[in-house]
Amino acid sequence: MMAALLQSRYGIVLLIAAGIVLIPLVTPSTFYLRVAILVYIFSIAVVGLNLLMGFAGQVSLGHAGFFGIGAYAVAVGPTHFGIPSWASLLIGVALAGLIAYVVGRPILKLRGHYLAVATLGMGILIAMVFTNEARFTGGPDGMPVPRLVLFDWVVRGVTTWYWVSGVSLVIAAAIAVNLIASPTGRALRAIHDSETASHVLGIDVARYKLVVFVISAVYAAVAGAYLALFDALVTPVTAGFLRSIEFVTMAVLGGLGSILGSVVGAAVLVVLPQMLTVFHDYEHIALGAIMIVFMIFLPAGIVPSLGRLFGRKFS
Amino acid sequence: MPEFLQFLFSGLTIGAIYALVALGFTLIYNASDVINFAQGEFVMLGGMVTFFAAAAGVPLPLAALLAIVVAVAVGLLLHRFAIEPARGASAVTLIIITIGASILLRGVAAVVFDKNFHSFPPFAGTTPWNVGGATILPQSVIVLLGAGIIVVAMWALMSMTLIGKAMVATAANKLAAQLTGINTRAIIGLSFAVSAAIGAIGGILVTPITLTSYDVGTLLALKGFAAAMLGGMGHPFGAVVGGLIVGLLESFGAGYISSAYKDAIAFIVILAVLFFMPNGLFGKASAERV
Amino acid sequence: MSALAVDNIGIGFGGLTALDGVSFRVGNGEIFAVIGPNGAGKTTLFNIVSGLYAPSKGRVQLGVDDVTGLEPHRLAQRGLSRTFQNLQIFFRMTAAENVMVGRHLHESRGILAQLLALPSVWRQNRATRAKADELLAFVGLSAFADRPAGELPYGALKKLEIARALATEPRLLLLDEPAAGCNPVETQEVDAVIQKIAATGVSVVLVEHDMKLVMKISNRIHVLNQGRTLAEGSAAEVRSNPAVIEAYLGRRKGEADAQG
Amino acid sequence: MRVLRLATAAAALLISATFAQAQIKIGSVLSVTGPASFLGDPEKKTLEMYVADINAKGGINGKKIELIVYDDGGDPNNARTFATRLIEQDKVDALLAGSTTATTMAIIPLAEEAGVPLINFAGAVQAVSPVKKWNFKTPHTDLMACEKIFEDMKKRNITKIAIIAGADAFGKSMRDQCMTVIGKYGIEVLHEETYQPRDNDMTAQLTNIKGKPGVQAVLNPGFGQGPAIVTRNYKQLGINVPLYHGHGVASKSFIELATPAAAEGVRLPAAALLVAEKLPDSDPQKKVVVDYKKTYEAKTGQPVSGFGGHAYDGLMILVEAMKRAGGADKAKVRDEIEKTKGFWGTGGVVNMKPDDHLGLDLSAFKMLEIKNGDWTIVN
Repeated sequence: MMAALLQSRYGIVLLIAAGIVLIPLVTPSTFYLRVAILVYIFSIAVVGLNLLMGFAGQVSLGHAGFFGIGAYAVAVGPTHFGIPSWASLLIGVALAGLIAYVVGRPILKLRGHYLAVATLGMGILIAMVFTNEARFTGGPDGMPVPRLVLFDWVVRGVTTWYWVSGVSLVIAAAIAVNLIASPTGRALRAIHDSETASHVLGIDVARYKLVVFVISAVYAAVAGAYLALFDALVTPVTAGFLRSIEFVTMAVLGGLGSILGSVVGAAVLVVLPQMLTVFHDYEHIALGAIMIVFMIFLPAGIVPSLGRLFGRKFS
Repeated sequence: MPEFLQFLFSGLTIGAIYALVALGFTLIYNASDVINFAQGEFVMLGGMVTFFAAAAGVPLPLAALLAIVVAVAVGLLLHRFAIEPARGASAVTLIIITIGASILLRGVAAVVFDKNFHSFPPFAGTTPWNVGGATILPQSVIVLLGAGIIVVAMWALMSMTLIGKAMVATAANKLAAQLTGINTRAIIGLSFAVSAAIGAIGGILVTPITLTSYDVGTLLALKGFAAAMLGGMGHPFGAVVGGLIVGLLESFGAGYISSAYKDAIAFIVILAVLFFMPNGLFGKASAERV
Repeated sequence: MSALAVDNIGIGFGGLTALDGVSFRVGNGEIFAVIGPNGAGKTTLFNIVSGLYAPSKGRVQLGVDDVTGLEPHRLAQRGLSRTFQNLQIFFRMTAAENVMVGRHLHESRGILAQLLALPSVWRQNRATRAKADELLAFVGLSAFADRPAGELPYGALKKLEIARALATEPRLLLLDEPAAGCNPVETQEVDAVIQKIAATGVSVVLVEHDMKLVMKISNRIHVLNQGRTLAEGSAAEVRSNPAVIEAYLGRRKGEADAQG
Repeated sequence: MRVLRLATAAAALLISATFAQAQIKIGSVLSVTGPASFLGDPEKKTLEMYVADINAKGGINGKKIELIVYDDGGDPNNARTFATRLIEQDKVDALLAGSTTATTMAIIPLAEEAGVPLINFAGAVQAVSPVKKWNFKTPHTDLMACEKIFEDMKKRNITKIAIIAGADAFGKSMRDQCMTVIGKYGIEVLHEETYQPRDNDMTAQLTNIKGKPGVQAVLNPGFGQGPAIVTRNYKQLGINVPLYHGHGVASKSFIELATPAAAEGVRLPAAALLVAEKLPDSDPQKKVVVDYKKTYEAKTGQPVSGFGGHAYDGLMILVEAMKRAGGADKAKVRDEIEKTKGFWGTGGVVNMKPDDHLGLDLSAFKMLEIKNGDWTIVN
C-alpha cells in the first residue's frame, strides 16, 4: 500500500500532509512544533531548489539571496514604508522573482561549476547589500520583524505558525508535483539529460531554465518571509553563503529529483543538530561524519537510494 | 603613485594565497572531477599544526615540516575514506562529501587545538621595506616567492617526471590512462596529497601575515573556488592568474572604490568575465559530441 | 519547391575547414543520403542544418524560408527534427516520456495552468501519452513504454530517438547513423521504419555507414570528402563514380602509407 | 536474570542521582562556534568551570546546579530554537544566554513571554534598553567604550579622527554608537573605512587614511583578528598618530597577535580584568579579577579575555540572587537580580535598579595603553 501511495502522483503530497497532521498529536511540547515549523519552512525553499537542481539539473549556490529578499521584505516594508506585512511579503516574492528573471538570463548560459560560481557571486552580492545598507536593514545586527496581520487576525504563536507553514508546504509540494507532470516539467527533465536533444525537439532551453530559476527563487522568497515572520527578526545570516550551502546540502542529502527527499533532507539537517547536542564539543565532528557516511552509502540521496533498495527487495 | 604601489603589494600578497588554494582545487579537480571544498582546511592545518608544534617546543622549520606531513596524511585519508568509497557518485554528491569533510576537520581542529587566533614570527624580520613610497613586508615577498616556486615546481613535476605525466594523462582521459597501465587510483590519491601539501605550505607562509584559526578555511575555499573558476577550471596557470586577479581586485576595490563593497567588486568582475568568457579566462570550450 | 536547400555552406573550427562550398536540395518525401569517409563533415553538416552550429558562409532554406543561423527550437517549429549519432536519450525518463517530450511544440504551455494542474492540463497529458503510445507502436517499442530509457537495449534506443523525433511531426527528418551498432535484424527494422516515414510524405536526410542500407533505400546520395562535395546522384551513379572509389580506397592507401 | 536486576538497580541509582543533583537548572545558549566564537567559547568555559566549582562547594543552599549549554553557531534562528528548547523542553529556571546582540535579541522575547530570568552577554545597548522585565545584561555597552575613548582623546587634544571599523555586528554597532555621542566631545570624523570580518590585509584602507591630511588619531571598533591586523598594517605603513581600539580586543593574546612592536602605544578601554595584578591592593575589584583570571588561565591554559568575565559576572549575580531568593522561584529570582547592589564583578561594580538592568557606570572601564608588550593603566 505504501509503495502504491508513493508511486501515485499525489501520494507524496498526501504522505507529507498526513505527517503534518499527525506530528502535533505525538509531540510533548511546543518546542517540537517549533522544530517542525523550521523543517516545513526550509522544506519549501528546498522543494523549489530541487525543481531547479534535481529536475532541470542547474545548480545554484545563491538561493539564500532570494530567501533573504523574502525575509527582509517583511521586515523593511512595514518598518520603513508602512506597507502591511502581507503586501510586503508579496512584494518581496515578486522582487525575488524579478531579480531571478533579470540575473538568470545571462548567468544561466553558464554550465556546471561556472554556473555555481556565478550564482554564488549573486548570493553574496545580495547578502552584502543587507549587511551594508544599515539604514534600511539594521546592518549586521539585523532588525525586528513586525507580526503578520491578516484581516485583523494576528498570525503569531507556535500552533498558528505550525498550521500556516504546514499547509503552505503541502501547497508548495502539490504545485511542484503538478509542474513535474506537466509539459514544462518534462521539458525541464529533458534539459537535464540532454540540452541538445531538448533544443532540437523544439524546447526553448534558455526560457525554461529561466522559468524554473524564477519559480525556485519564488519558493525561496516565500520561505524566507515565513522564517522572518515566525522568528520576528531577521539578520544577514539569513541570507548568507552558508545558508545557500545548507539548502544545497538538504536537497542533495534528501535526494535530487525527489519532492519527498527535499522534506526529508530539510528534516535531517534541522533535527540532526538538535540531537547532536549530546556530543557537546564533538557536535561538528559528528555532523560532518554523518554527512559523509550518508553520501557514501546513499549516494543518490536518502529517499531515492532507500526507494531503490526497497524496490529491489520487493520486486 | 605610492598608493597604487601599496594596493598592488597588498593585492599580490592576498592574491598569492588565493592562487595556492585555487591551484589545489585545480589539481584535485583534474585528477578526479571533484571540487574539494575542504581545500581551505589544508591551509588551516598548515598554520595551526605549525603553531601548536612550535608552541610545544618543536623548532619552527621542523614544526612546518610536521604540518605538511599532517596535511598530506589528512589529504590521503580524505581520499581513502571519503572520496574513494563514493566512486561513481554524482559530482554534487562528492561536493557534499567534501563539505562534510570540511565541517569535520574544522570540528576536529576546534577540539584538538582551540578556537583562538594564532600567529608565529615571520621568517625574515618584521621591518618593512620601502619601495617607491609604499611598504612591503619581507614575509609578503616570501609568500610571493613561495607561491612562485610552487607553481614552477608543479610545472616541472607535470612536464618532466613520469608521475607528473601520468597525472596529466589521468586528467585528460581517465579511461585511456587506465588502458595504458596507469594506476589512476594512486594518481588521484597523489593529487589529494599534493593538493594538501600546497595548501599547507600556503598556510605556513601566510600565517605570520594573516594569522590563523580553526575556521579560516571556509572563506579561503570560497575565494579560491571563485579564483579557480575565473581562471578556467582545470587550468593550473589560470588558477594562479585567477587568484592574483581576485586579490588585486579586492585591494584596488578597497583602496579606490569602497571597502564595504570590495568583495562585491571582485564578484561583479568575475560575473562580467564569465558573461563574455563562459569557460573562464583560460578554460577551453568543451564541444559536445552529438 | 524543395523541402531543404543547402547553398554553398562553409564552416571551420580553429583554422581547420570542416565544410566548404557544400550545396544540395532535398525534395518532398525523398530519402536523401549523405555519405563519406570518417571526418568528411557529415555530422557537422547535420549540426548546421539543425541549427546547433551557425555556418560561416552559405545559406540553409527550409521550404521557401531562409533559416540560416536560427536556433534549433525555432527550426523545430518549422518542421525540422533529427536524431543523433551519439545517442541523446533522456535517460532519467521512461521511453514513453521521451516521446512525450517530442510533443512539446504541440502542447499548450500556459505555465499557470500547469502549476495548478487544471483539467485542461490533465486532458492534454492524456492526449500526449496516447500519441506517444501510437509512435512507440509505429517503431515497435510498445513493450518498453513504461521502462526507464536507461534500461533499453541499444537498438531500441535508436528507434526511440526516431519515435521521439517523429513526435514533433516534422516535414524534414535528419537521421544521423540510425543503424550504427545495430545487428542485421535491427537494421532491417530501421530500414522498414525509414521507408514507412518517407511514405507519409516526410523528407528524410540520412547519414549512414551501412552502404547496403544506403544503396537500398536512398533516392539520391550525396558524397562528401574532407568537407567538400565529391559527387551526387542515384545509388548506381555514385557507386560507379571513380572519384568516390578513389576517396574510399585512396584514403585507406594514404593511411597505410602514413602508418608505414 | 542477575544482570537484569543489576541493570535495573544501576538505572534506578542513576535516575535518583540525577534527581538529587539537578535541582536548579540553568540554561545557556552561546555562540561557541562560528564568527563569534571568541565570545561564546570563553563564556562557555567560564560557566562550566564555575558551576562545577559551586557544585563542589555544595551548590546553592544545598541544591546542585545543572548547566545546559547549547551552541547557536552565531545564527539568531538557532539561538531562538535552542532558547525555546531550554524553556519548554529542559524547563530551566534561569537563562544565561546570548553572546552577540543579534542572538540575544532573538532570545529576549522568549524569556519575556515565558517569564524566565535572563542575563545576557551582548555588547550593544539595545540588549538592555529599553528595560524589559526579565532581561538583564552584564557587559558594558559599546556606548560606554566610545565615551571612555572620546574622553581620553579630549584629554590629548585630539579633535579630528579617522575610523576603520569591522563590518561585523560588533564593529558596526560600536561605530554607530560612537557616532551618536561623538558630537558631545567636539570630535570630527574626517574619513571612514571598513573591513570584512575575515579580511587579512587592511593596508589598502589604511593607505587611504594615511593620505588624509589632518587626521590626529584613528579609531578601530572591531574584534577578533581584524584589529590585530590593522595594528600590524598600521605599523607597516608607518602611520604615527595614536591608534585606539574598542573593548572587543581586550585580551592578552591581542598583543601577541598584533606583535608587541606594532602594538606599542595602542590604547583601548577595558575592564580591570586585563590588568588584574596591576591594580592597587586597595581596589575592591582586585580580589575578584585576580581570582577569576588565575582560575581561568589555570583551567583552560589560555589567556583570559573580558568576555569570559561577563559570563562569570552573570553567573555570580544569578547565584547570589538565587541564594537570597532561597531557591529557584523565577519571579523571586528576577526580583532579587534587580536588587543586586554593590556586586563587584570582573566588569566593575554592579548596582541594578528597576530602570537600569545593567548597573555599570563608566568607572567600570579603565583606559589602557600597551607598553613594552604589556597593558598599563593610563591615568
